[in-house]
Amino acid sequence: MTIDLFLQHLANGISLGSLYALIAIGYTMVYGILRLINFAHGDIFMMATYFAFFGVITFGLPWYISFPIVLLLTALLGMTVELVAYRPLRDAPKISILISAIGASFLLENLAIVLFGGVPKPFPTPEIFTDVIRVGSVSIQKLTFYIPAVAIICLTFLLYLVNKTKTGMAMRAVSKDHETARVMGVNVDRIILVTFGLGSFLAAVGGIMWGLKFPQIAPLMGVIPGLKCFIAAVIGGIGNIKGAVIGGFILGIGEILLIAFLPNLTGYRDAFAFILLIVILLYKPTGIMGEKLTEKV
Amino acid sequence: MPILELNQITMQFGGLTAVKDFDMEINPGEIVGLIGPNGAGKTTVFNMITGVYKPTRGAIIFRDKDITGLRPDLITKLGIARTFQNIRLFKGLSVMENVLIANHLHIKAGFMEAIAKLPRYRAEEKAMIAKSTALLERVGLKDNLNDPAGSLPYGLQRRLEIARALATSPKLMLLDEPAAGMNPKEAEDLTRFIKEIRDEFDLTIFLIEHHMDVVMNISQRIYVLDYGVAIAGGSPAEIQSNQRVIEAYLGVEEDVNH
Amino acid sequence: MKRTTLVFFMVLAVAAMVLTGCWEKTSSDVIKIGVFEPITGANAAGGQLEVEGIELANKLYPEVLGKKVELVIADNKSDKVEAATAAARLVEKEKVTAIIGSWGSSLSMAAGDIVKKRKVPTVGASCTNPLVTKDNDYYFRVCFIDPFQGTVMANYAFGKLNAKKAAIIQEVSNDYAVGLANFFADSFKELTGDPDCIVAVANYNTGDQDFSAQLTNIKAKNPDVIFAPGNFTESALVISQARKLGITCPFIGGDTWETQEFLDIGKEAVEGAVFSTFFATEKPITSESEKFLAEYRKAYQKEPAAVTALGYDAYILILDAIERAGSADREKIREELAKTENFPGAAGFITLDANGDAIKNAVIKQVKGGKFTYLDTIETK
Amino acid sequence: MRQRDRILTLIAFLLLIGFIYFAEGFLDIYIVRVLNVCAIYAILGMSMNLINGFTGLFSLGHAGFMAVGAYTTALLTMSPAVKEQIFYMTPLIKPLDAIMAPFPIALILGGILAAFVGYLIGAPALRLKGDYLAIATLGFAEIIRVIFTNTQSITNGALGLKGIPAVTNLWWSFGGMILTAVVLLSLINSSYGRAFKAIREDEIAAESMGIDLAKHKNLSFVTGAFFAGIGGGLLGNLLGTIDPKMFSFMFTFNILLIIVLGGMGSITGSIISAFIVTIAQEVLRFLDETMNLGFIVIKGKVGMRAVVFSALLMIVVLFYRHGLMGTTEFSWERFLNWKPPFYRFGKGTIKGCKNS
Repeated sequence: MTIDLFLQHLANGISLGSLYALIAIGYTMVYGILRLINFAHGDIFMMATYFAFFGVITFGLPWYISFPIVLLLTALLGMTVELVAYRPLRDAPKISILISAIGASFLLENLAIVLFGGVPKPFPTPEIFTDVIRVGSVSIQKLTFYIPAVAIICLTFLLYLVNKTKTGMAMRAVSKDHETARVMGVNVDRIILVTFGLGSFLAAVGGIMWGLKFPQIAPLMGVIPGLKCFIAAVIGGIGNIKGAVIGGFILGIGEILLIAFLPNLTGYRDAFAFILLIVILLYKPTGIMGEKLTEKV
Repeated sequence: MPILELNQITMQFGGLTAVKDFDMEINPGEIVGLIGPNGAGKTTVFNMITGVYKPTRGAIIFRDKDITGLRPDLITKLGIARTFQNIRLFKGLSVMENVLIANHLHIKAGFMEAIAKLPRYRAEEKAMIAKSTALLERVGLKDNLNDPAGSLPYGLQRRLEIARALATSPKLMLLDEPAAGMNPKEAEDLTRFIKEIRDEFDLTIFLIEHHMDVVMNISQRIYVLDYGVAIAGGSPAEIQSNQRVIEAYLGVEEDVNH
Repeated sequence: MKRTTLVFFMVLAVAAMVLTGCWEKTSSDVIKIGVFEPITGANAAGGQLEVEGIELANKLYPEVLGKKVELVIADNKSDKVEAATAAARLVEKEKVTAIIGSWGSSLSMAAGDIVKKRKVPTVGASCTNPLVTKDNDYYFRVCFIDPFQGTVMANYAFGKLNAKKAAIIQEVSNDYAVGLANFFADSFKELTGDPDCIVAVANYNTGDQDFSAQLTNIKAKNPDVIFAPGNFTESALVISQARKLGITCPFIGGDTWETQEFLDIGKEAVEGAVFSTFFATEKPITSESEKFLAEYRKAYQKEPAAVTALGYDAYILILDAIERAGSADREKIREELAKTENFPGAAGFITLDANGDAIKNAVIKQVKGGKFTYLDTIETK
Repeated sequence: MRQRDRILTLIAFLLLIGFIYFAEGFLDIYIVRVLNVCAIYAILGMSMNLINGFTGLFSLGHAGFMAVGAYTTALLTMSPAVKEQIFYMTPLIKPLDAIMAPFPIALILGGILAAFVGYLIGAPALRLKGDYLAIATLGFAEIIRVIFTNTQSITNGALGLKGIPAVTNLWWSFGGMILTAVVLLSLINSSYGRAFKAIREDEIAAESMGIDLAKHKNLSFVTGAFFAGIGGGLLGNLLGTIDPKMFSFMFTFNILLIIVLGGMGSITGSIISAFIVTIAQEVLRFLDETMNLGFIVIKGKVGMRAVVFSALLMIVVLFYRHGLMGTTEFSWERFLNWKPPFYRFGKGTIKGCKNS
């Protein structure tokens, strides 16, 4: 393998990894608070891309107006999911909540099929995002630089929010123990709602970036990114925001390098992500950055 | 020769030391108490003995066998049974099922035999039911055999938990705050009950208890833990007059007043 | 109490089912033709296009032997279990005379056993997998099969593009793509006489969106042409990502590309992409083609897809067979179908071979100026 | 009492045999097919319920076990001639291309292989809990699917298998269902079954009662996988064709819907709900079609049925968490004494009148 070729692969990997990282942040936040896999996260992400499609193509709004509206709408959608599917089951057995999460996910997917049709649609791609830059023989989309930048902005904003604000403090309290947080005067339901809003907001940011990079949207497009980004979040240590970013990069670059060095195994790409997940869960369930939790007896 | 021996056991969670260099021994047939303020590490000691936690350091010897870090189910099979501070019954299952489940560890019939209901399994099942019925009758639950365990009143749940532990045929029984939430009359009944089962089932008993009346009345010896460290050990009378123990408890009260 | 309510609703639901189940609506003055297509699920797009053609044909030719033809549409949901049940429903409950369908060869195969067992003549419109009609006297189709299409594209690459080295990027979880790729590789090796002429074979899965690694590998091998059979959605992304990586060689593919979405998603990147298909609107082959085109444009205000024309053909072929048989007897219709020779369909003349597969010419099309344009016709040998 | 129940069971059993005899001979292929699918889904539901409902292991890997069973049974029952025809691109490896086995043996081998795969997956994955277990088992099922797509010389990859002898009929599917129900009921009422339930109720307490968690979780998982494999084998030989795409997460979702609706922890509940869900899937086809009610035409919206089913799952979980049967089983006693809700309501009103 030549250096050029390797650099191209690396550029591809970083580009994909930063996208995974961006979406994994939202995943990990919701998990951190609720200790629950939000199966619907990938579908909220899918909905965001459709909102953007309607904003830009159907209503003809310029992207800089339509994208912020998309973010808000998606945050609202996320909160609705929390109100309808999760809040009523707060004290129910975990298995019920998981089933409800899966139900919510399938409901969103099927609703999208009914409302938007099963045929994939093109995603609007303003040129300032998709231009290609060539460095030697390595081609890089401008987007490849924007996505990590957006990820870093989101990361900084979140770290500030979680560590420096009152809401962030309440979030941390809720993530440790709902009961104690409640006793300390934290409105747990409100904090969870806000977290869902934020998580969905991030899903929308990820969705827009994803759409710009892979300009094709379909009702089931959220399933695989959803699972992969969950895997990225687990690798980094679920509940840990910085870990999610690291996990996203590891998964993205890992996938690309797998194909680069073992081209015969390209068909096993999705299996690779799951194998990585299982290995991490078995040998380092706390991930790279996560903290250990001991069950109380 | 002691039935249970703890040698310098230590338990650390991250940077936090829950129990430090704890030494203890219990002789067959004894009733031994473990007391200490909240968060002193008492339940952690139980969890180490029963294998829920693996001690960071130290050794646990039960009937001449090193059981340190063994899986909980294996330790139970060797003859240590326990109850839980916050009652962990199989709430959705019936009283009878709760006790039958505790018999399962002795089963000799295999999985396939059980499904096919072969004679050996049937005999075992019959014996299991007879033993459990007798046991439940003994602890005064014979009218509740088919009730869901979760629907029993609190006091009966405690008794059921003890019955369930007895069904594993233990040599050593660990009781975690058996009298919690009981009024003096109930606590007194319980004290008598524990002594009775000790004699009937030829048990050794190790218990954590906050009710001072109960623990002083029932125990032959008492250990006191404070911040994970053993600060005293001896007969109830010795403990009651021990200056450090009094301080430890007063300290707690100060904490509460804050 | 809650549970009782639930039970109550369930009982009501079951009662409703039984009632609707008993509702028979048979009458002898109609001939029923079953339409067995994926209206929902992953293959919905193709299924809907085919149904358009079938419905149009039904509108134009609503009667045969003086009886009204009624279409009974059964959704197979792009799912094998559902597909088999839907086929059984058409055969037994609706008592259809013949069946058209389905888009997606695996779904057609799920119906294969039932139509064979119950002796219902069935005509596939666009299912190209050879296994569909193999060993099944009741399954026919109005399209050519994968080997032919693979061979056509290999010929095109070798003959017209002068390609000596080809790379393949295929949708490995799609039977259609894998079939095409295999036959392409075989023919191309034969044509070039070079066993190493396929320089790279890369796989991806249905629903994948990132192909950068596979394409980077292919780029390093520097092929003259890239054969990329697969669904239009993934293919459009494959081509546009290849262009962004600086791959300039031509992309060639199969008939599934011919959808508006392929152009919308691929935009300028798919410009110049070449693929084989059944039918070109610019080159009406028969008088039927002209009629179909005019009526379709009038009804839908857009250009028809090839599969739409094939759906149309499947319908008129069945009607013709019924006409020739002179009765709605399934066995006689089957016999007449098997005899089909030079039948003028909208997508060309149809001759059915011993397997029940159509022998017909293939059309080569290219994307030019954001449109599919006719390039060439490849004759059958 | 027990005498009466036994007689009733015997009568029901004879009625069922009579019904199958009648159905195989006289009912049309469509109804027979729906009934076959019902029975097979009941087997799949019961086996998944053993793992999820009785042992409390939230496993989403069922489609993978079904795939293993379906492929094994199919490959063992297809004739060498058919295999040669189907594997026209990549030939089937030896000795699979020549081996054949009678259907029952192929079916059991399919179950055993699925159980073995269950063991391989369970040994590591069952150390995980809750949602981690869910996602890991989901991952394993996906891995199985990906492997089946890529190993063309064994599974024919994406092309799938065709021409599988359509042996499955109502005798096989209902026989399989009854056998599964009898075995699983016997299991859950045995000491091992009680141990499973103990694990579901409280893992830590179960372990403290001397139950070897790893062993019992594995037993449950492997048994569930075995019956899933049998169900898969029956399904493959009913359809006559299978491919890897069939065994996606969608399939597991359908089974999950069945066990949630029937009651997590009820074998008979799973059977009842398998029939309800499968028949409802058929009956609710009208949701996807345009309805003409004479005075008004309701435009059918394609995909509506799927929306209804996902909404149904959520409604059941949110409002009727215990499903139809909860953790109880069907009994003649309750069946005979069952009163429709409006009956109770009516009685209440009369009582109210008396009081006033």
